[in-house]
Amino acid sequence: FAQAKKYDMVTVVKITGINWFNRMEQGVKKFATDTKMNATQTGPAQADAAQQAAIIEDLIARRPAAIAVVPFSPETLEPVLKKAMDRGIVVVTHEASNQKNTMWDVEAFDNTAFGARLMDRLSKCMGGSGKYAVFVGSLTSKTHNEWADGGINRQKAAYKGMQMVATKQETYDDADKAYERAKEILRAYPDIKGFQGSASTDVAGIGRAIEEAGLAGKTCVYGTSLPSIAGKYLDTGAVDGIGFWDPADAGYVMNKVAQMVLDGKKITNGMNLGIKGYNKVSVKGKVITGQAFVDVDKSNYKQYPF
Amino acid sequence: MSGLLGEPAAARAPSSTWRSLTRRPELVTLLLIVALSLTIGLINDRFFSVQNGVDLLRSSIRTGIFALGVLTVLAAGGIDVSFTAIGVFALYVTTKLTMSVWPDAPFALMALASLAIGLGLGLVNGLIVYRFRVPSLIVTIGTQYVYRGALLAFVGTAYITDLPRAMDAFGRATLLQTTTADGIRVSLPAAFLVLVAVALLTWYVLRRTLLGRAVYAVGGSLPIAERLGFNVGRVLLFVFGYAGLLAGLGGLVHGAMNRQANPFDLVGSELDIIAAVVLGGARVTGGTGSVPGTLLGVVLVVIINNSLILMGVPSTWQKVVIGAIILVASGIFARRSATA
Amino acid sequence: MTHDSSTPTAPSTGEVLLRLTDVTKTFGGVQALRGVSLDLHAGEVYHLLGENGSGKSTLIKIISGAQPPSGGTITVRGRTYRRLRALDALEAGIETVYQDLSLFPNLSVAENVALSSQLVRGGGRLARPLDPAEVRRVASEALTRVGLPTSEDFLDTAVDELPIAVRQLVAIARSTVIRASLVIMDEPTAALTQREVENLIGIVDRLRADGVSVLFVTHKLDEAYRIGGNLVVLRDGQKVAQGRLADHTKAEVAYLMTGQTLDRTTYRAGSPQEEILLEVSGLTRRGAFSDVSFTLRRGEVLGVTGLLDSGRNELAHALSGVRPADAGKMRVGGRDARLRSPRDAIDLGVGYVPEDRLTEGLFLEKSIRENMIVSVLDRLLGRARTLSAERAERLAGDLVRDLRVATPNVELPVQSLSGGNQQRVLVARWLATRPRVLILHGPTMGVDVGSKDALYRLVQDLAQRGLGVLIVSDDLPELLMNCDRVLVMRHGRVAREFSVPGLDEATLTRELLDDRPLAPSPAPPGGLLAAAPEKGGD
Amino acid sequence: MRLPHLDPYLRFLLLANLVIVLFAALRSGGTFVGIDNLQSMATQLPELGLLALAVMLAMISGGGGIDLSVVATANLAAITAGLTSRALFSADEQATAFTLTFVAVALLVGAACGFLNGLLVSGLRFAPILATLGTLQVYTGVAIVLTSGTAVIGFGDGLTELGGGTLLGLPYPMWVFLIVAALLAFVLGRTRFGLRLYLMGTNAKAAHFAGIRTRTIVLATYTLSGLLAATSGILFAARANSAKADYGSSYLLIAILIAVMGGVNPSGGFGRVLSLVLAAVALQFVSSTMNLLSLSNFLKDFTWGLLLLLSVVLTNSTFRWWTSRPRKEVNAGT
Ligand SMILES: Nc1ncnc2c1ncn2[C@@H]1O[C@H](COP(=O)(O)OP(=O)(O)OP(=O)(O)O)[C@@H](O)[C@H]1O
Ligand SMILES: Nc1ncnc2c1ncn2[C@@H]1O[C@H](COP(=O)(O)OP(=O)(O)OP(=O)(O)O)[C@@H](O)[C@H]1O
Ligand SMILES: [Mg+2]
Ligand SMILES: [Mg+2]
Repeated sequence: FAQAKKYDMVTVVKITGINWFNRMEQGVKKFATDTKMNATQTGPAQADAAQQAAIIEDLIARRPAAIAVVPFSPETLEPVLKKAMDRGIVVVTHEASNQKNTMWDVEAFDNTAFGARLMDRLSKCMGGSGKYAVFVGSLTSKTHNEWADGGINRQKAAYKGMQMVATKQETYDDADKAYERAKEILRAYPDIKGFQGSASTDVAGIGRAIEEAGLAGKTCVYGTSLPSIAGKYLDTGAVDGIGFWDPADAGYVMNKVAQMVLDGKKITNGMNLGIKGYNKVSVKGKVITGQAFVDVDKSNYKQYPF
Repeated sequence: MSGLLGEPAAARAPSSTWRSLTRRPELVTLLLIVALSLTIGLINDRFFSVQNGVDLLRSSIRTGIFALGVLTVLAAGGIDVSFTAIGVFALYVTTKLTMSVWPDAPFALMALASLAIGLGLGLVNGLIVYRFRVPSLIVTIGTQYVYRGALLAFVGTAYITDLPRAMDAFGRATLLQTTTADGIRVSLPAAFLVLVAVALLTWYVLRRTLLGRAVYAVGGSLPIAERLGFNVGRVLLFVFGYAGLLAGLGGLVHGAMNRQANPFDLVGSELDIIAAVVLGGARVTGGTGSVPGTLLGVVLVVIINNSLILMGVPSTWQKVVIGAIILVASGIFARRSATA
Repeated sequence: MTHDSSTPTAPSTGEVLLRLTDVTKTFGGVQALRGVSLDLHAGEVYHLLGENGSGKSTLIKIISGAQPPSGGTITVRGRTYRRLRALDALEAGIETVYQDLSLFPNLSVAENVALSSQLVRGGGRLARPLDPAEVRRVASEALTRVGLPTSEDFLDTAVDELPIAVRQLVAIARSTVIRASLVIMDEPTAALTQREVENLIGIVDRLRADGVSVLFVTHKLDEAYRIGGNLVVLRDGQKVAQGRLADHTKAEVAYLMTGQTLDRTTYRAGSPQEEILLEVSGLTRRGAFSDVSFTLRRGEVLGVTGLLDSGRNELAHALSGVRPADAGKMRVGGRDARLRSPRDAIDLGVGYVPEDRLTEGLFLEKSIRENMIVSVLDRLLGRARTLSAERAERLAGDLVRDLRVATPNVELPVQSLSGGNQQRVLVARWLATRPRVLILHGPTMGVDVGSKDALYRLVQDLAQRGLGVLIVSDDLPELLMNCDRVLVMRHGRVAREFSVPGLDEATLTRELLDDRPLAPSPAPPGGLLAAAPEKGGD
Repeated sequence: MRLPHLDPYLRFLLLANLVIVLFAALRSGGTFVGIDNLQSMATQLPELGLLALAVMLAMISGGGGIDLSVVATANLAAITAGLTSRALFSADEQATAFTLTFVAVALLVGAACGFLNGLLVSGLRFAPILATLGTLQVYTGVAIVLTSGTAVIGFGDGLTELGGGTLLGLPYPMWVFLIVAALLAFVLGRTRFGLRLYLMGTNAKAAHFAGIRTRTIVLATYTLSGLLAATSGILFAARANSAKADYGSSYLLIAILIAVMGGVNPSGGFGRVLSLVLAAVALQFVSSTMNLLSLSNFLKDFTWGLLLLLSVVLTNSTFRWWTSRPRKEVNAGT
């Protein structure tokens, strides 16, 4: 079937409609325009692994040439992705470096390194000492916990003057919950100096709490987020910096990798996939890792209009 | 003919404490709050600080507004699980509309739009429930899916973080403000006034108008209310409309305080809010519940949800602890109604 | 005792208050009313009589606006309606004390009494302020009229905390709030005992003196005669007679209602055998009854009566396992029995037909068949221990035939039956358990003369077949006609035991109302208001 | 066997299914009725269907009966089963022992969870909505404590086969669902327990007076609910070859939606397995149609809600629709 020029390629995201994946869809669309492939994006209406699996089940019946997936929970998708591959569908994943049933997994960067990088910035801002707290979207989210642990481990290794308070707090990917948790941290540890967030909504909630408490200048807040979500808190200084990777690029690269597989092309260590951050990817097993870190702060976030 | 009630009325009273707890279930809630606070305070004395008190009040605002709507529906013997969808619908549509039409619109106008949307969607609930005589749980599950589905499929999915000016200002406005010894600014938002106003209004309507008593009458027995000449259709339209109205308001206040209009918000929290109302003494079977009780129930739930870090509960255990506290609280309520 | 009221001598010349013209009502295929025309005059008392299912309640619902008629018109004070809304009726001064009382269980006494008058005052408009002080004032006035207390505490008590007799009076109080022109009472005495009935009659007299009309629905002919006035008889949805009650003998009225002559004065035929089926000694439940002892023999019919607070209801519940006793002994069929639940009672052969068939007895939305077989499922097993549909149908069919339940199909919901037939379904359920001892609690409440007759024959037949029957009732003629012995309870104790032959109603009544303390004076179990709410049978 | 009586719900659901299938088949150019899609649907439906059956049982039992803890129960059952079996056996080398242990432990845990719900509701008289909301939190919490939120993975060939294999062209999960549904229909329709449950749901007080041991029935019903939820959990695990505390978190409301769309009366006493199955099928059809036609999943939610509203509008229900009992309210017990 490799002769077919115009492939049917579907990207399945964790949840449809949120800013992050809306941005990813722009990348998918750009890929479609660039390559004239029939590339589309879909995803469940609720953040639930079960619903994502159901969508992939249904997709298999449609027999697209390739499925690119951002798994909500990689483990739970193994069987259904295996089924897809058994039916000859090309499977590419993202944010799932431990996925077994995939042909290629595309990572914008190494998650542990990304977490450590956020910690480096946090530590620098805090002057290497003081109390800090760590938030994750949920304890069941693998990537969030990898970032969080990457940061925590880096602190333990390199910044002995810093001290984490409480345990990793769950915010259910909800800015309001993050706000409540941050407020409670402020009550329990009034001398808190830093926060590291994981869900894109975390820093928005933390920033709001910090701003209200009038602590923008006295605390440091870093986390994964998007400029569109964190921008106004970056402006006021309540949030000091965020890190992310461009979901559009990731969407583009996933589809591109899938197309290469369909076209029978090889992917090798050090290869240039033609997108910034993926110019010199490292390939280890099935995992393709780029260096697509984007670190922004007040000064430059406006360059990323998403 | 006076022999019938020979015993003076005061001669009864099997146990007056239980009786008063039966008549005033909000006392149970109050006791629970006191007990829980003492426990938490023992573990961490920061619980008894101005900062904590103000924060808890602030956290009660949104839940409180929604809960008062839920109370009205429960009192009439219905249940509403669509109010969160109504709230987020009103919030998002109002914000999006304002941003595209008149970003400088006064907040009052936005509030009016939100209230109107909430009222409209609530009335749809009431209309279906009454016209087709369907249990309200069924109808409102359906409308929750319809309202949320319509919002996300036809209106939009992107967060709006750039809010209309007046809305942003309202979200930041504070009522009173102090700074703690640790240099942390503590403030009670102006939105608290909204909760106070809504609580007073709801109290007045439920306690001091015929409509309010009709709500409880319908909750006691709908067929009897009908037979005695109460316009049951109006009552049902009122309760669902009012719940929708408050949901619309609650949604907007939530958005303003949260400084973003996120169409994925709120839905999913309806059971927690209903639980707060029930822990405030309203029964799911209808005909009971009061405004003070509901507010206390909200405070109870807010304390449960916002004291785990103070208590030092590790996050893996937080759900277990929350569940256990809910069970203990419901257990005390169950004992109360068993003796009622 | 004889309350020879000031019966007007001539048919009233008062204005026509309410006129029904050719009113019909159909429910699906059932013709409940077939063209009833009727005039009610001001200041008169009417008794609406008729068999179960003859259309009495339906007629009342149409007059009070609870249901629209299918045809015909209603004229109230010169205005003619095709359909009278509940509010129209109230505004026209038609007040109804429904058979089910129609009180709001969750609202306070004061609100129950005063709310509808507030509604009427505002013409049905709900959006109007309500002054709690005004509500209390209005309620207090009405409560005084029926002899209930007006203390703050009582006004604030939720109705579901009250015993049934007090509720009945609260409902009556409500009907006196508005200056009514017509008060309708659907079996208002069903839950009342002798003493409260006297009270009610007093109220009726005063209403009549005030020029208010009263329309009674009742199955108790004796009471109708005590009150006097006019009668209206329905049969099969048609009015078959109207006139002065005094012009008809009881037998004639019974004939008008049923089309048959029923002139039995006593049903008791057989006599008890030696064998003791049930032996109760020292049975006690704190706060309800104490030290109750008696025996029931094979083939015997034993009556138990008492005022509402006498402990008779609680005794019935203890004997049937619904709410077990705390102390004392029960022996069934010669063996010690500990009843902890109705199931235990059934297993021992004790059956209990509860007093309130609607909430304690029937599954209204479920079929007649299911209602009949529920307590004997263990006997209806077919292959693989599943329920045999065939056996169930056969049993239900037999029972419907034996008890002459008027229904075309056992699969219909029980709520499609009239009250008397519903009662038969319930009795059928218990007969199916093949009890040795059958406890009938208020067995003919709301049951018409014809059905009563059938039921009494059945009781005698059962005794003949060797059952022991215990009738707990406040219908004294019923006890006198059916029993061998009658126990009178007072203050939670058996005050006196009578042998029926030679006993008359007056003696029984005296014993019932006797206020002298009993010999070994027990702590009184509290007044009417102290009785535990009727709920929570666990 | 008597033919099922065509009540309004059945009529509506049959019609709805027909319309959806015709629409989907035409619009998808036949893919909808292709074997792949049919199998895909038949794999997805059972998990939700079983959860809906569990909710239905609690609802039938009356007194505001509902089980909000079904999804939490399913996950806790799968997680404990996974942890236990992995501790005892190797998933790959002792597949049979592993699978049997897994199923046994899952069912046991499910029954225990259900039993606890039943105890709270019947013995301690908790309002079911509060009791199961509390246990929902506790069960999910315990699952998180046990796993720190991570997935338990690798359940071996036995379970994978159960999740992905077919027999006579029908996926195993569907077989499980059909058999369980048939058993349940049998229990509800033909046994003493079933009749007692329906009667108790209609009027608990009358049931007590009629000699039904209502507490036992409530206890048994919630336990059965837990068992059904655990069965669903086994299917979760088999299909995902893993178990996780947050799996199917959106399923609770959907399960309730299916139950009420299938004509289960939340006030108790009414509800039929067949209607519920048809409701589940209808929702599955809608969902798969949307996916096949690349329509938004929000539109799917919208359509589900609309379908439910349509079902209540078009079927003139005969049951109690408001909380109060129709007559003699003043006498009504708790
Ligand atoms: N809502 C209804 N649906 C169907 N049939 C009804 C309905 N209401 C009344 N009926 C039928 O109409 C007839 C008259 O009933 P009605 O209740 O008026 O009798 P009744 O004289 O009050 O009897 P009872 O003495 O038992 O109270 C009965 O056959 C009854 O079954
Ligand atoms: N919706 C209904 N469908 C079918 N039957 C009904 C319905 N509503 C009432 N019925 C039945 O119709 C009859 C008339 O009802 P009603 O309320 O008048 O009771 P009733 O006959 O007065 O009872 P009682 O004998 O206790 O006086 C009753 O038998 C009742 O069960
Ligand atoms: Mg800062
Ligand atoms: Mg009647």
